[in-house]
Amino acid sequence: MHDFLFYGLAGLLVLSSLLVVILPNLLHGAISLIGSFFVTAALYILLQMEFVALAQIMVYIGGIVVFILIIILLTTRLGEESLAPGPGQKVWGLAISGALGGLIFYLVIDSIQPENVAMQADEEAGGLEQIGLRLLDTTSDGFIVPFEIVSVLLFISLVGAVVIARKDK
Amino acid sequence: MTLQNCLILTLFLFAIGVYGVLTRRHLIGILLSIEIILNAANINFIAFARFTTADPTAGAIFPVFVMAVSACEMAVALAIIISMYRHRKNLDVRELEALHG
Amino acid sequence: MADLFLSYSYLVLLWPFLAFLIIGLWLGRYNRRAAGLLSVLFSGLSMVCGIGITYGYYRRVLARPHLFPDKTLLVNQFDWLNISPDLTVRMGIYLDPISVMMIVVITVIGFLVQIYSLGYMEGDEGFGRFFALLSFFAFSMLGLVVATNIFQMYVFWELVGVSSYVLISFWYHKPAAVTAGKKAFIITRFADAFFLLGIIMVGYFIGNFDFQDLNAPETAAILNKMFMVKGIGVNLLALSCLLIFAGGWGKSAMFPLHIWLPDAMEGPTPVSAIIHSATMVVAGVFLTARMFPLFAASALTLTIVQLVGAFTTLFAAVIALTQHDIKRILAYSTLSQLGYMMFSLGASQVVDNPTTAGINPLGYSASMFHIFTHAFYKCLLFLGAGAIIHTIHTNDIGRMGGLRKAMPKTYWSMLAACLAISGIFPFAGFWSKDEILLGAWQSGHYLTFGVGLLSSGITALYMFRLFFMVFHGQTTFGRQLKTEDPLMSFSIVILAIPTVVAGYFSKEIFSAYFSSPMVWAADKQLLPGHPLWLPVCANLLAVTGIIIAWYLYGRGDLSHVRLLTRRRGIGYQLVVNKLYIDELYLFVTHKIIFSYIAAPIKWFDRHIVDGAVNMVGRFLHICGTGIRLAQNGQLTVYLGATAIGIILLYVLGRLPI
Amino acid sequence: MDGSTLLTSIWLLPFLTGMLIVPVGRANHQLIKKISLTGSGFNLVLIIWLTLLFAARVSLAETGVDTRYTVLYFTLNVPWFSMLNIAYNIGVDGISVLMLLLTGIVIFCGVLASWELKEQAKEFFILLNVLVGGVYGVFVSFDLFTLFLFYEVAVLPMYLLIGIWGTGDKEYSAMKLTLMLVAGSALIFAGILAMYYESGIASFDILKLSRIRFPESLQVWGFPALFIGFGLLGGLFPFHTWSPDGHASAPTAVSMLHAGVLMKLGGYGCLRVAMYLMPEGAQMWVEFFLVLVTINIVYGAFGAIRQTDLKYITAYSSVSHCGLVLFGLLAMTYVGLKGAVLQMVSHGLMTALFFALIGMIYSRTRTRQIHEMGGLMKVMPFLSVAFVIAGLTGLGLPGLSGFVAEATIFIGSFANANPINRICTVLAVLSIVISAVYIIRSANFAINGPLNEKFNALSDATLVEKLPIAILVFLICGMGILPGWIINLVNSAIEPIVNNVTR
Repeated sequence: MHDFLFYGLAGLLVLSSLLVVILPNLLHGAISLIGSFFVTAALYILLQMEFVALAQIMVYIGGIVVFILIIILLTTRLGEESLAPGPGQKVWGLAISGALGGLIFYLVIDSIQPENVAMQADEEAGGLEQIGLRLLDTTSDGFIVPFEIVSVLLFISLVGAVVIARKDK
Repeated sequence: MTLQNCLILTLFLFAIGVYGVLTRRHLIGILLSIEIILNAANINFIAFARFTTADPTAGAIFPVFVMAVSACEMAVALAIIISMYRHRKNLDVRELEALHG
Repeated sequence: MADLFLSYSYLVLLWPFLAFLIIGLWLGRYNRRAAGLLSVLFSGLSMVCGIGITYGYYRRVLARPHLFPDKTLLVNQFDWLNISPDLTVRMGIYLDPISVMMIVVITVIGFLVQIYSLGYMEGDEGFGRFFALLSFFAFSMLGLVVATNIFQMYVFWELVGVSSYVLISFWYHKPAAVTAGKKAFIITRFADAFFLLGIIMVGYFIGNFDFQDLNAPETAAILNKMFMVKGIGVNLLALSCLLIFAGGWGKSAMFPLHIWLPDAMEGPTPVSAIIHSATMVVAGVFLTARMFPLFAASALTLTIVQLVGAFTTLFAAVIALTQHDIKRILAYSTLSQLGYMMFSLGASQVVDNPTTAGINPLGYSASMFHIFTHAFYKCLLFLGAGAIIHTIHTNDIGRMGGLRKAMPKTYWSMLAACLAISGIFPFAGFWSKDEILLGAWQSGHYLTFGVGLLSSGITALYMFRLFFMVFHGQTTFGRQLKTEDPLMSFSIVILAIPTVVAGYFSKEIFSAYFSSPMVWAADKQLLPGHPLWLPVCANLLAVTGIIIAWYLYGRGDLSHVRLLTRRRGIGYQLVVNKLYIDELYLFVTHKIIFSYIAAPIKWFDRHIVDGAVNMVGRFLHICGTGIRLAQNGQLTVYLGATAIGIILLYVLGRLPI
Repeated sequence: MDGSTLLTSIWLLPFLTGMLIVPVGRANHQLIKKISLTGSGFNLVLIIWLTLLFAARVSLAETGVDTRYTVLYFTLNVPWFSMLNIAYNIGVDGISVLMLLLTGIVIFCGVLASWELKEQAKEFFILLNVLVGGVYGVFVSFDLFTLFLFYEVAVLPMYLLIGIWGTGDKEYSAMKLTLMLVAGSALIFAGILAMYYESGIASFDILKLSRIRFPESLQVWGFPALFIGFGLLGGLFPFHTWSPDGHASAPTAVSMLHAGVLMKLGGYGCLRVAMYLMPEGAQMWVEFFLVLVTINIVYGAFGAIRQTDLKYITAYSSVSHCGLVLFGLLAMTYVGLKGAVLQMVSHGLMTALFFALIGMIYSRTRTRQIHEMGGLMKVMPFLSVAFVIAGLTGLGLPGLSGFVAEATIFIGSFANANPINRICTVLAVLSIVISAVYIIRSANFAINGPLNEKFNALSDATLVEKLPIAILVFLICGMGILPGWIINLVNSAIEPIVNNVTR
């Protein structure tokens, strides 16, 4: 059952991601990205990481992609086709991404043997409580410092984005 | 559903993302492709957290950080895009070559 | 008193040098007249010193032959250039019969020419400059003749060359004068390069530059054995002698390096007079005489000296027959007379046969004797020519005529000089030329002797052609000519005295004292005496020449000449154009050196060598442009390159190196 | 002041002078020039003082000196980067003293000759002072690294000096000159580092290194690297092409300094570093370089024959004459080395005079083409006579400095019994005829002949201009007439070098 679900989700994921990069209309691509993120969230749930799945939906879909959509609508006239890649560019892109993918595939096959790893039964590991405790943990394996840094970073980029996007006088 | 399967899935996603980055001519299109790549990385984190004995919680925390950083990135990138669009009325990366040597 | 002059003998050089400095640096620009007078005064003082040295030298050396067997006295020596601990160049004053004779000739003639120049250069813009340079010229020439070593001689040799250059191109605004100066300088310089090479060679092998060492019998022996490069057999003795002689070859304008001399007539006439009579051109003969003991050891050298001299004698005499410029005729006559001096030195080598061998001292002393007599009458001829040119402002003898009445002093003096150069008894030229011919005859060089005899006939012909065309015939100058300048006439008339008597009175001196270098060379010889037919024959030839000249030119009727020149054969064309030697030189210098060596080198440098440098630059530029292409500002391309880079990194990491 | 302080102040003074100019207002040209002149004049006085001190010391130490090794006077050795054994190691021997003297004279005359400079005088004189400081530094340093440092300081300002104040195709010339010289520097630095590591004592000290016999495998490439590296600056064929363009484009004072002094750095480096430290390498390569240098001499002279620009003529003659410096060095004999040193001095004075004169003539006629001039003797007799004197020095007229040097070189080179040396000597001697041709030709075109009417109104040199000319002419004549004093200075320095070179 799990496997079946996994393969189905994986297929959907690949398909929707593919649509993101090849749809000529950006708006469609962005919408497809939403789909892709939803499928990712489902995959996380399948891997028993509910919190991450929730965060994925809230941050990515609710925040980022919507934001992107707004920008697309702001900046681009709908159905703009003139920015389609040329055939040469496609070939090059295909070749390079294929080569890179092939390289990683080779590495994956080469180094990760199936028998080395097994599915963990620990249900609690990725749970909300664990994550929360760990994030605010002040001991050496806690994540309090990165957590604070990220909050500062978020603040800075907020201010920075406002400054950059502000209309020049 | 094994680690290897997950990794192969993400490498497909990564390759798709790279392909998008290389072929998209619209700046936002490139951003979208980057999101796919980041997403692939996140899935990898989760997969490793789930399938190895190390520290699954840490594996779960990392995507959260990635999301935060990518949100920052998006905010700044989109601000730049808006400002650029305002100045040049164009977001074709081929036209954006002020850095050429 | 005598010793005083000897101890301060450097003063003979110092006076003209001081005159040069004072006039050149200061006086010449402020007061020209004073500059001229100062120069004359200083050259007079120099002359007094010169005569004093002669007196002192006679009292100290010649009167005491037992103390000075080689009649040589070195005074005022000092170290000049310390080349290495073993090799030091000294400067000093070398007194022996020939240098003392040269001192007298140079100072006396220099003094007279300076007096003459006061008149001749009157009103010239460069009056002060002229006297400064003339003084410098005298200084360098005196330095040359008193040189104690060959290096010192080379130093002053070059100074003579450069001062002749500036004097010949004295009127620097005249292109012809400038070109003539350039020609004189470069041709003598060309010869001097070989001279310098010879000096370096001799200096290296002997380890010394002093004439006394170079002329010592051992030197010839040392050089005769050595070879320059193993395998390539070069007789160093002949080689170094010939290299040194090359300097004299150029300076004395022997064929084929003679072409600068006629052109040097573009300078002011007093300069021509001093260059031709006493100074520059006889330097070559002087050098040969100075190195004579060494040269005498090399039969090849003396043979070449003789052949070159004899050929130049005849060649120049024939060319002089056809020239029309009065100064050029005199220039070719100088060449011819220099040829006499030169072949006389060469012909002192006695033809080897069972009874005679070695060196005939007569050839040497006759050559020196001829330098002495020639100096006076040739100077007189030039000064006379200058006076004529000064009066009628043309050099072309075809446009002269009938000047006998207008310039009586010049006329009579020139007559004496023409008789002297033709070798008519008892004028000065007769005695020296007679000895030269006798020397050649005694030594057994009958061909050279014949050339000399024939040339003396031709000499009489061309000199009297000049004489008759200038002074006789119709007067072409209707208007009243200005009278002769007293200063100029003074020098001319004074010079007429030695022209007449110098030969007879100094004959004994020369035969008595001027054979010293041959002490070691001439031990077995049995030479014939002085046959009476020789001078008679020479005089008859000369008189015949004069009669022919009179017949052709002296009667005011040039129809015979026209008849002769109308049938212009190839020979005549050749002679009038001086055998086309100037054209040959032009061809060599312009066509070959300029066009086929210098121009290609210029091209090579600009295009190949420089081109190579530019090519390197261009290559780097192309590389840069190529790399710049990659930096095209395209985000996509950068990312693609990054991806390729990652792949390549991995591949490189896995390569089995 | 003791000797080593004197040495330090000699190279420091130009830098101080340069710094002193910095606060002066840009428009205050007069003050800037006066500061420069005072600085260089004072420095010249210091150098003359040093020379006298040195002469006194040498004559005291005349006897009993060990001639196997170079003896330095006024030494000071302070490590300034002790980790790598780099020291501020200064001192002088006769050659250095002579070179310092030459530099002092040339820069003094150079400042006077650029008295009329108008544009950006401040920067010009600052750079000029920096350059000269570098040159002095090279001549007093006996630590390879410090020497190299000063060498670079001396070479690099040239780029700006030519590129900004030059004439004609100045950017090209400046770029070419700088790039070629920097390429030479790279070779030199490679050689220096190789010696540093191979010596086994990890030292840059020239005197210490001179006692070490480097392995042949190092010398076989080290010597040509160093010789070409320094020879580049000395105009070695076929790396001389920066010289004609560079000299032609450079402003007067820079040409004077460059041809007069900087090209001597090349010869000095070849002598002091390449040949002194790698004698076996020199023996291996001597014939090859001898042929190159002979080509230099003959080729430079032929190159000058067809040029029509006075500066190009002089630049090619510099190539020929600097070839003679290297030629004297490669003779590998005592006399040849001495001749090379003399030729450095002689050529420095002569070429400085030449370029000063050309600058002054150019500032009047506004042309350097000899065909466009003519008859200048009439309107500017002083400059013309000086020009003729400079030319006569160039063709080696006795009584002027050139002859003493050239004759010594020829004698020294002929003394080497190697047949190639002999043949090359013959060729080099014959090249003096070619020198005569191009010098007399340019003098005849430019100075003699009928006066071009355009130039009727031109004036002769002013007093400020006459001064440097008079100094240089006086020294040229002085060296030519009484060469003894210079020879006495260098005698003691040459012997140890020869002993080392022929060890």
